[in-house]
Amino acid sequence: MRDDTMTASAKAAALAAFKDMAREPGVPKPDPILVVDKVVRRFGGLTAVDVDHVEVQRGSITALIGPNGAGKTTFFNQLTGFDTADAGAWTFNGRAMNGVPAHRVARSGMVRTFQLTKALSRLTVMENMRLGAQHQVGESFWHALLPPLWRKQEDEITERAEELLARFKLDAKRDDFAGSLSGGQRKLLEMARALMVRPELVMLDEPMAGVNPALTQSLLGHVKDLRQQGMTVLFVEHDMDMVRDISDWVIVMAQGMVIAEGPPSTIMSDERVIDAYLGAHHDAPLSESELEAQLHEAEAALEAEIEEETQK
Amino acid sequence: MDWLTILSTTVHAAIGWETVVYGLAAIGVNIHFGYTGLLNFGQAAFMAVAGYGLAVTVVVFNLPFVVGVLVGLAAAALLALLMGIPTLQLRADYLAIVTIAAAEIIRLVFRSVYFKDIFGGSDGRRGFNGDFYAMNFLYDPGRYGIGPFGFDERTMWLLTVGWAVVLLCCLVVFLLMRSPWGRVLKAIREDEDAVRALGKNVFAYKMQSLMLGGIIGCFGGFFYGLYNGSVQPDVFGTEMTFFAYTIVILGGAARVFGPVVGAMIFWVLFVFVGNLLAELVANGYIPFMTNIQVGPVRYALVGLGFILLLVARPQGIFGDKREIAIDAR
Amino acid sequence: GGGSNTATQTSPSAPASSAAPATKGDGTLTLGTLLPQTGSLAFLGPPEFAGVDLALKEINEAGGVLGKPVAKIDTDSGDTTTNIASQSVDKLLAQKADAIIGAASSSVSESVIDKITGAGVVHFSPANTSDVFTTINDRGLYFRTSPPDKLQGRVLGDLIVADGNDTVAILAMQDSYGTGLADQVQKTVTDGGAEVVERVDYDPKAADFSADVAKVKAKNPKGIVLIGFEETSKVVQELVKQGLPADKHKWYMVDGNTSNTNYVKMPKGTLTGVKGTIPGAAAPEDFQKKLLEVNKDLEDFSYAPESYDAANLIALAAEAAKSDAGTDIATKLGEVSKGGEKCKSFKECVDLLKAGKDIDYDGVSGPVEFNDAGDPAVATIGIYQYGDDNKYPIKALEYRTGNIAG
Amino acid sequence: MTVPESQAAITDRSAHLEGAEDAVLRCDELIAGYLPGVNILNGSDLYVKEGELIGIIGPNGAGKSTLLKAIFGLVNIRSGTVLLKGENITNMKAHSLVSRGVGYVPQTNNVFPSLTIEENLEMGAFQVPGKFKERFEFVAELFPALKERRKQRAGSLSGGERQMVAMARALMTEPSVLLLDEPSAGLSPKLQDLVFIQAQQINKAGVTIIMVEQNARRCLQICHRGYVLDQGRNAYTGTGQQLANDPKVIELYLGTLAKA
Amino acid sequence: MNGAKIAVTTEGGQPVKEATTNAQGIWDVQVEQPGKYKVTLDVGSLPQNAEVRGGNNVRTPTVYEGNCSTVLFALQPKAAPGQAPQSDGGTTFWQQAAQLTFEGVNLGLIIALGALGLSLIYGTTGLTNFAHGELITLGAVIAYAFNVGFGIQLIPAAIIAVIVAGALGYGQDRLFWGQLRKRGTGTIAMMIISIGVAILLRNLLQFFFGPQTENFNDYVTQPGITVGPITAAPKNFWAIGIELTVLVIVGIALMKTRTGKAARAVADNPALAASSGINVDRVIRIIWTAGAAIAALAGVMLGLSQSLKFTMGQDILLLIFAGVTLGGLGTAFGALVGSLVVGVFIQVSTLWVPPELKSVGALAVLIIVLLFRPQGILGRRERIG
Ligand SMILES: Nc1ncnc2c1ncn2[C@@H]1O[C@H](COP(=O)(O)OP(=O)(O)OP(=O)(O)O)[C@@H](O)[C@H]1O
Ligand SMILES: Nc1ncnc2c1ncn2[C@@H]1O[C@H](COP(=O)(O)OP(=O)(O)OP(=O)(O)O)[C@@H](O)[C@H]1O
Ligand SMILES: [Mg+2]
Ligand SMILES: [Mg+2]
Repeated sequence: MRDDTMTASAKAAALAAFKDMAREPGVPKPDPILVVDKVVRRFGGLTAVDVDHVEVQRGSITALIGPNGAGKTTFFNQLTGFDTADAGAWTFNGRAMNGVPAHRVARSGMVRTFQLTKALSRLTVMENMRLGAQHQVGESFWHALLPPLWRKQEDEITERAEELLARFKLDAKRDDFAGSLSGGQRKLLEMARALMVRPELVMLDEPMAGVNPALTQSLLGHVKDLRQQGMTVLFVEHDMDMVRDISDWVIVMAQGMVIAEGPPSTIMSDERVIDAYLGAHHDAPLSESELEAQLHEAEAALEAEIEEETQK
Repeated sequence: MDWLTILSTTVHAAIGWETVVYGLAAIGVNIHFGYTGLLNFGQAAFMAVAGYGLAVTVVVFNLPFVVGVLVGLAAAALLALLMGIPTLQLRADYLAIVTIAAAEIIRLVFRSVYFKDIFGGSDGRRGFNGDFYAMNFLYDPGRYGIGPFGFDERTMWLLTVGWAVVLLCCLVVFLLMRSPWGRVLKAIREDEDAVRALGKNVFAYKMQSLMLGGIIGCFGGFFYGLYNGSVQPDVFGTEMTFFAYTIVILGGAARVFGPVVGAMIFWVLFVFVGNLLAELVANGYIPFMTNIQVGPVRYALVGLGFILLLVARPQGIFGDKREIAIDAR
Repeated sequence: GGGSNTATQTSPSAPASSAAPATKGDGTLTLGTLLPQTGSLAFLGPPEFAGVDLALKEINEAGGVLGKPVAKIDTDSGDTTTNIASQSVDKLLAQKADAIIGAASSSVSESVIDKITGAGVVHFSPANTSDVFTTINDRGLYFRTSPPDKLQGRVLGDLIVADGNDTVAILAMQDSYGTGLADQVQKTVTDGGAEVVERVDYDPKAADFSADVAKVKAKNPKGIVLIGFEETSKVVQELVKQGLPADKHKWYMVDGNTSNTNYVKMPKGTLTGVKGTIPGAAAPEDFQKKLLEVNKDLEDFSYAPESYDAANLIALAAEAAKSDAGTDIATKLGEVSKGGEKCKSFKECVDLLKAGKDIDYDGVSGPVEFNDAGDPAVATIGIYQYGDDNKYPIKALEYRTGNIAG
Repeated sequence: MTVPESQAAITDRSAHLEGAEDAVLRCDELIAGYLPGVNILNGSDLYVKEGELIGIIGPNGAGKSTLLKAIFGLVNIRSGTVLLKGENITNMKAHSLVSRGVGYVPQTNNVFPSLTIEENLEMGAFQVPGKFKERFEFVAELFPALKERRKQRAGSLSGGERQMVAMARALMTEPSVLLLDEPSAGLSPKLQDLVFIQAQQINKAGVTIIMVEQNARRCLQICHRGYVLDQGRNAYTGTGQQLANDPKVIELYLGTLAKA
Repeated sequence: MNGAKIAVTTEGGQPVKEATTNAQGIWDVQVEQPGKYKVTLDVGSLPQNAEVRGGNNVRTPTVYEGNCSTVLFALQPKAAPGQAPQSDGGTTFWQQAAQLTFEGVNLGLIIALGALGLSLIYGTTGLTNFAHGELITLGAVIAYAFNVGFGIQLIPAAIIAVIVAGALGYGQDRLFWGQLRKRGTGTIAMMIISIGVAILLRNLLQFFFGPQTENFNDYVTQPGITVGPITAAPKNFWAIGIELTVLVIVGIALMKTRTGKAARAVADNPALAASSGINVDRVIRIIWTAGAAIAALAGVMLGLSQSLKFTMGQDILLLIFAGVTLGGLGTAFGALVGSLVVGVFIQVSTLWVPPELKSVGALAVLIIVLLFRPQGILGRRERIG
């Protein structure tokens, strides 16, 4: 289990780095692992991504939030080589990464997960995990023919995979085909598999959507451990409880652009962010009466909006 | 009714050269399609370039047999490169049609009057297998076998070498597919992007798979040429590839021995049905059919046989029902 | 290779051939057929089977061979896209066939000749035209009665020149039959002073022939030579469509497509004046009637005469050799085909043989005289001309007989 | 998944079905699964009364989606029965259920990728094409983004946008029973609010709703009754409030994150 | 041509004989030995205004034993100096190109009909139906049976054939493919089963129809009419009209009608389609009916423009696949565009490549186009992530 004090210290370190930073989009970070400049991606008439400048601090947990269709996933696609940007440049660890094919991006230590999960259906959960490991001797054709060359490494990988699976509550599914997992389990596998890569920067696209809250909570601990181990985490999430709980820094995107940056607490009270994204009621009330009140309020607001629309 | 002939020809087919040739083609297809998910419908082209590589080297350029084999292998590897570079980025179903197209192009070129001086036009090339049989150090001339079951020394030699190659290929497939290398292939079959995201060079693996399967298929081409003493362009048509696929599915995709057993079933079905039917007609048991109609009816029955086998066992002989049940979509 | 003398002619590079088991005759002459029932040449199957059947019927009516009725096993040769021929040969050999008649396609024959001749069985094709077989190592067991390309090509070429066609286009089916014949026609025509302005080798399986015809049209030739099989009816439609009808250009056909059934549905006069060459001295009508008694559904008669002659020759050779073993038959095939008293049917010939005479069988497909390579040496080519009803008459315009080699 | 350690907490069957007499939809001891020999549902019971909104929560892989699919005829039920307004609809085909007034939003693969947004919605109103215009205006107001993009192919939409299409598709008809599988997943907080509010509103308008949610607190807040599913069985039942405040449920299924 | 002098020598130049042509311009020389000879025409003995075509007045025929050998000196009026020789009445490059383009459209539309049926079935069921070629043949053969067997005029016979084929398509899905789907048979297994079906059907067709080539009773060998640079039979124009009409109607139906949209929905996601209230089986059956009927029409058109044979569908299947793929899998208009490209390329490429290799040109184009547009001409790229 995690060592609370240690995690806390890492968090403190991360927070310290962000302490006096300006809360404006594109603010430079003291030790950025990822620097993005003027990335643009258009689909026909639609500009899905138009990021002017953004940096991700090494060793931090950074959340990327924004309304649906803001371009978060598309942004990930550009950075990880799954799609070609129309313009722009970005560096990872100081190395220019535009035009680098997806597998090289992953090898250089920048690994992403997919929002719409990609389970390798007719491989077992364990094989899915093993595939994530890097530098496997047995993955070269000639070595593959001689099992003694890779047996030992395979055992190590398996061990590591088992640990992760246990954490992600997938150990019971170890030998089942990944195609037979439930929606939430696929999300879990997707994330666990990415962690097998041992990346420097892990980019998670809505890792917890559809994951049971109790499990989410325990997994957050794991993510914090990752930061402890020096990993940088950049994640997209719509669950504000989670964002608030683990992120050190939040970047907000809307309509393809970065509109705000800042620590979670500040961001969530930012007027524009509330407007574009959170809505008035993201701090969900717990009592029935409050809910009722809110309901009415929302209805009224909606109606007003509708009226406005129809009047236009 | 000549049951003995029906039986002996059936047994011969099960272990004969057809099973070797189609088995090898199918092992290659199994690597492409069964393991990697590459819908390569141009397997016949690999066999063709191998067969022709050997034939043209020996017959037209008068070089030794061994050189011919090397040229054939090189041709198959080169074909994999040429075919792979443009096509491996395509989605599975697009890849299928492009590989068929490539294979047809190759066949038509081999067949053309324009290149007749090299490839021999529609009659192909012959007269390159002497050296192969001269290498026979195992069998003296004569007949080997029990009673009606048996082969002459030439066939025995070819079958010995052929089956050795088949088993060797099975061993290689077995070793590879249990290794991390094979795991990457299987993962590519499921979702390329996921594999890319994990830092594997998908293109390189696909290319390796295409080459390996192509080269194994190319041995099928060699044995075809060596047994028949000739290569002709039309042998290597799409039919050959279709049959290889049928064999793979009959045996069970992504199973090491699937293609071999599939090939046996395929040919046993073919020969048994054909010869049984011919005997029935010849002996007047099916009065309404003439001897000329035996051919088409036999094929129709064989087609029906495939259908029934696959309806009964869509996963093939060795396949796993669970794997089929997982919706790949 | 090849020839009537087995032992001495085998080349040393094929040591196995000497081991060909010398089948001692089992008393019954067993004929195997390896002819197309399926595949792209399946349309050639029925007439060929009918030819053999007719011969067998007559042979057995005349008392059979060596006192016993001749047995027959039919198998499918398919085409080269499937390996059915090899299977069929296995079956024939397992059932102790002494001679195998087939295959229609040169390519298929090539793929099984080693197997057949290696087993000491006569391989006799009624339809192979490829040059390869002249020089192939066949242990002296390969024979053919197939239409003699060279002579036909020469006769046809000459005819074209004599008709005053100074510009000629050739549309030939792209296989060994079509290209072989086309080469010969082209050579003769060119030597004769006419110009071959276009030569199109087309793929008989092509979806459509308009482009091929358009190429011809571009050159506006006086004479158009159509070399092929039944797909010629598509080419004819295309010629008419594109404005190259037979009344404006002179068309020539060959034995593969000179037919009395393929074009009858076309409007009257479509083929008026078109000339075609068919090997064989006799008008085919009588023979065709007899064939129809064997198979009433026959629509095409290509290679039926050749198949018929093949069966007769084998039977006569067996009778002459007093053995039904393949190797024995092979030694006599040359003898019965030439040099001796001429005879035209099995019954006639076998009576002469029994009387101790040397015979010279003259068949329906021509005089059939085998040379050392097992190829026919002499042939007669009839030149026919279509009438208004898109049929050609029984009587040929003329017959030309000549040596094939040259 | 861990079995709830206090087996006592699992009320006996009769408790699940208490008051089920006049249920609109009722499942009895459903056993169902995908692969031969493996049961995912191991005797689940469930009922909904007319006009009720009930929530189903549970850990990942508990069988929640399977339960909905089983009701909707997309998974083969091996034993047990499903009754809709007294009619036995066990293993009935999905399209016949639609004509009986049942609507369903799947958890994954819930749009037609090669159809445009508009066409997706048209498919939603497949059995009542006449209503399309009117309902389209309605959902377009809920999700204005959809109206702007009506000609965009659903396959190119973002995850959240797809979710909107899926939800909107189900709203195109006015079903009497609506099965929702994680309708809020992947949506921005603002839209999540909207989904829950809409669910309540529709429910108020008389539609019976069964909702599977991982946003469990939110779900339990608005639903009348809730079921907790674990390992294909009902583990807990109760009103939304009861479950949301039950410490065992909190520990095992809800977590404490949102509270903190 | 009277009085022209001709000298015959042996190959070596040894004079053999000389001859003079008679009134018909014919001459005759008897030689003793077979072999190669040299025949020279004395140009000086020709009339003033004539010359030998091609200019060469020497021929070297080979004479074989027992046969005569003919030699031809074709004459043409002498061209006045500086005047170009007369055109030989052939077609120019552009005429040929126009004709070939027309032929390409003609062929492309037939391919497109086949492709449409294939694409419909592939689109809705995911089945790559290798037996589609046989459905095409079947349509043609049914029409033939009514036309030639029962003596019905071709147009009603074709209509009957299309209806019967549609019914058979319905039955096929009802009794066979639908049952397989119900059992959960995978698409790959189904594809291989379709190879079995193709073999079965093709050989049954051969059994009943016979192995030979046949023609319909009507519209055989229509003489062409010339329209601008193109010569074509009236039936070709009719066929093109009918094909285009059917293609456009079906394409629009697919885009606009409820069933058409439902078909596309089923293609995308059958389970969701069912959840939307679509009767998936019914939609698939409609598609099968339509697909088989359109295939039958393709068969009739193919038979009309060419001839009928039991392999006619099989022979064109590869082109159909090429058309479907080139256009972009699963899109109806893609099938049309792709097929037209394939058809036109096959024909037009013969301007440069030998006709025996004409398919090579079309297939090469397929590969090249897919290099640059991996999703086909009208296909769309899929979204990642
Ligand atoms: N291939 C494509 N073609 C056309 N439009 C696209 C394509 N991919 C994405 N888009 C559009 O670009 C916009 C950004 O999409 P993206 O998936 O990046 O959003 P997102 O921020 O990840 O949203 P969500 O939170 O819903 O996942 C969306 O409006 C989407 O419709
Ligand atoms: N198509 C399938 N084939 C085989 N097994 C499956 C399939 N879909 C789901 N399962 C199995 O059924 C069990 C229940 O799955 P289900 O999708 O119902 O879970 P769930 O409760 O909806 O979970 P989640 O909250 O993650 O969506 C899981 O263990 C899963 O492994
Ligand atoms: Mg996204
Ligand atoms: Mg679920």
